[in-house]
Amino acid sequence: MSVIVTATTILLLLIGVAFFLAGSMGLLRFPDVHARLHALTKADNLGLGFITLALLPQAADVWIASKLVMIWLLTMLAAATVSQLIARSALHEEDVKQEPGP
Amino acid sequence: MAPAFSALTLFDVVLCVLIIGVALCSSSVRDLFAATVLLIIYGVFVAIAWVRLGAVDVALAEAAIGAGLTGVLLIGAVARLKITESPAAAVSRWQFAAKVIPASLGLLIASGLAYLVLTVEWRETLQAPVLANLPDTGVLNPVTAVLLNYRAYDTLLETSVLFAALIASWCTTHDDLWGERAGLRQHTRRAGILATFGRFLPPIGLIVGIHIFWAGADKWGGAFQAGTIFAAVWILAIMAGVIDAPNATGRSIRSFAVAGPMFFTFVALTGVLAQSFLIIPVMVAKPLTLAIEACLTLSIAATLMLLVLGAPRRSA
Amino acid sequence: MNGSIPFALCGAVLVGIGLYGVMAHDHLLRRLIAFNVTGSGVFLLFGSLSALSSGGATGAVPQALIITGIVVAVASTAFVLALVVRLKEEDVDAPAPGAFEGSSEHDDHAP
Amino acid sequence: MIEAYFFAATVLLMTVAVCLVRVLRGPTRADRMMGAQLAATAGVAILALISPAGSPAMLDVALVLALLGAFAAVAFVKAATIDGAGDPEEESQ
Repeated sequence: MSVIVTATTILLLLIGVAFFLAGSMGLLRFPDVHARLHALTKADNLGLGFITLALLPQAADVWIASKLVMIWLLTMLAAATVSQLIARSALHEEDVKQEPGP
Repeated sequence: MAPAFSALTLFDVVLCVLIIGVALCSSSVRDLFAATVLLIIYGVFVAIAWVRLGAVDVALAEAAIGAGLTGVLLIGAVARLKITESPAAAVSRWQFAAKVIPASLGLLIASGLAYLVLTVEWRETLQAPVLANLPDTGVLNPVTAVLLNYRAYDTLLETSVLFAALIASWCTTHDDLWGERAGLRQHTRRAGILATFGRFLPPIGLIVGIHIFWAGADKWGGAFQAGTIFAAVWILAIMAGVIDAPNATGRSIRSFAVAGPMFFTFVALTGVLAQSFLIIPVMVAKPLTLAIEACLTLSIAATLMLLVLGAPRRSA
Repeated sequence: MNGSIPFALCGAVLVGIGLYGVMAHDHLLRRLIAFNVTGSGVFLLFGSLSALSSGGATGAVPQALIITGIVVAVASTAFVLALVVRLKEEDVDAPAPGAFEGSSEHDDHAP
Repeated sequence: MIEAYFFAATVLLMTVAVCLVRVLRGPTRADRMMGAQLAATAGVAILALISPAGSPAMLDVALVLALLGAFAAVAFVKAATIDGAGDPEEESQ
């Protein structure tokens, strides 16, 4: 039983880390702001999500487990908001560049 | 020969290298905005370093201030500047010297400090006397005990420094703008994403802040960390246009800002009647400490919020 | 072998980097950033030396002093920023006189 | 198990080192800000991973970081608007 739990944790951990790696590589390699933003949100939501899932079965008590879930939900809320706002802001930046001087 | 040893040490060393790398990039990059963003990233990893050093109270303060408030403070100011590239000046002999002399001085100081770290035997700590007298302070968190009891002097003076910084930053207000709301007039799209975020997050922040405040008496956290969190969500609500920025001439905001130092001074002076300045009697230590902490939390929140918003300004 | 030695050395290097930045940069905001790096380097050095002497976690007294220091640092950062913004509005050419005022303000608050 | 967590956390530190390159290169300010956003999320993940080795208090640090990590980005998008106090959504109308 505990072997299965440990194996699941390690597997989920690997998936989470892989998403973070993919996200940062995407942030580095993708051609423009919006494509990079797409890569960033993968790391934010899925990377942290899988790491939270990996830690949940190992949590000492319900309090710690619920704190972990809350951290994930908070990060998702913040990341979703921020990426939307940054995307809008980047659109403006492009507009400003095309027509010189506001 | 615990196998955990290597993984933990590896992590610590990589963390230290990363912190130094971020600091180096921040001080060498040409773009000012990049330097500011790097300072925020730096704050996140310094907070992790504090966690590894077992200093959770400091880590909480660093996470809230270094990664939160300082970022808002600097990004807001820097993003408003039009030009942020340092001019690519012609490299003259004088300019070369202007980099080399500071660099060698910095290297000298860093290596001197590193030499001290590696050679001096550090033995004495104050941890034993702190723990021995903990029952007299009414709290179980030794850091809170030091801040509000053993070294209450420092904390009283520190809140005065905060207050003085606020007054000093008010002094930079233009004469004709005094009496208006702090900072720029914020506006957002009604029911837009930013406004919704500004409605959602502050209640969560209040709960987290109260938790940190409450845990501060017995475990970790306390007035400074909770006050910073309150200040941050207050600022968010203002930036999201949910509530208006306060006016520096307003009664209630001023009483918030002075509540902590005033109550602290009052307790200090009543101590004079009993025994001496700033004595907190053992019998009432717990309720009195909690009361001081509550007032300090309010004051720190109000003062930091006003400091970050800055003097009233007219939008350009 | 003690686990906090890397952090103590890191703090020492950060003090050096920060002082270099304060001296080498012209722009007041760059100096402000460097001043913050110096400050946290001092704190890190202080805290990890305490952990080094106790052989375990950072002691309560250093922790309390560092928290005090962090709050004072953010207050002075906010004040210096207010000065810089006002200086810009006044259209005073920043580098020569402004640079002097700004940096002496940092030093007053550096722990 | 603790070693596995720390190895994963070390790899996350290295992904942050990768996104520092994006912060340095830019070219737009939004790009640099995204680097900070990824670093903050990675910081939250690292804190969650190393907390089992210490006290549960460390999760509170992660909680505070998750709460305040996005604030700098909000300050950035507001300051990047025309009058420095608006909302990027507002002006697209």
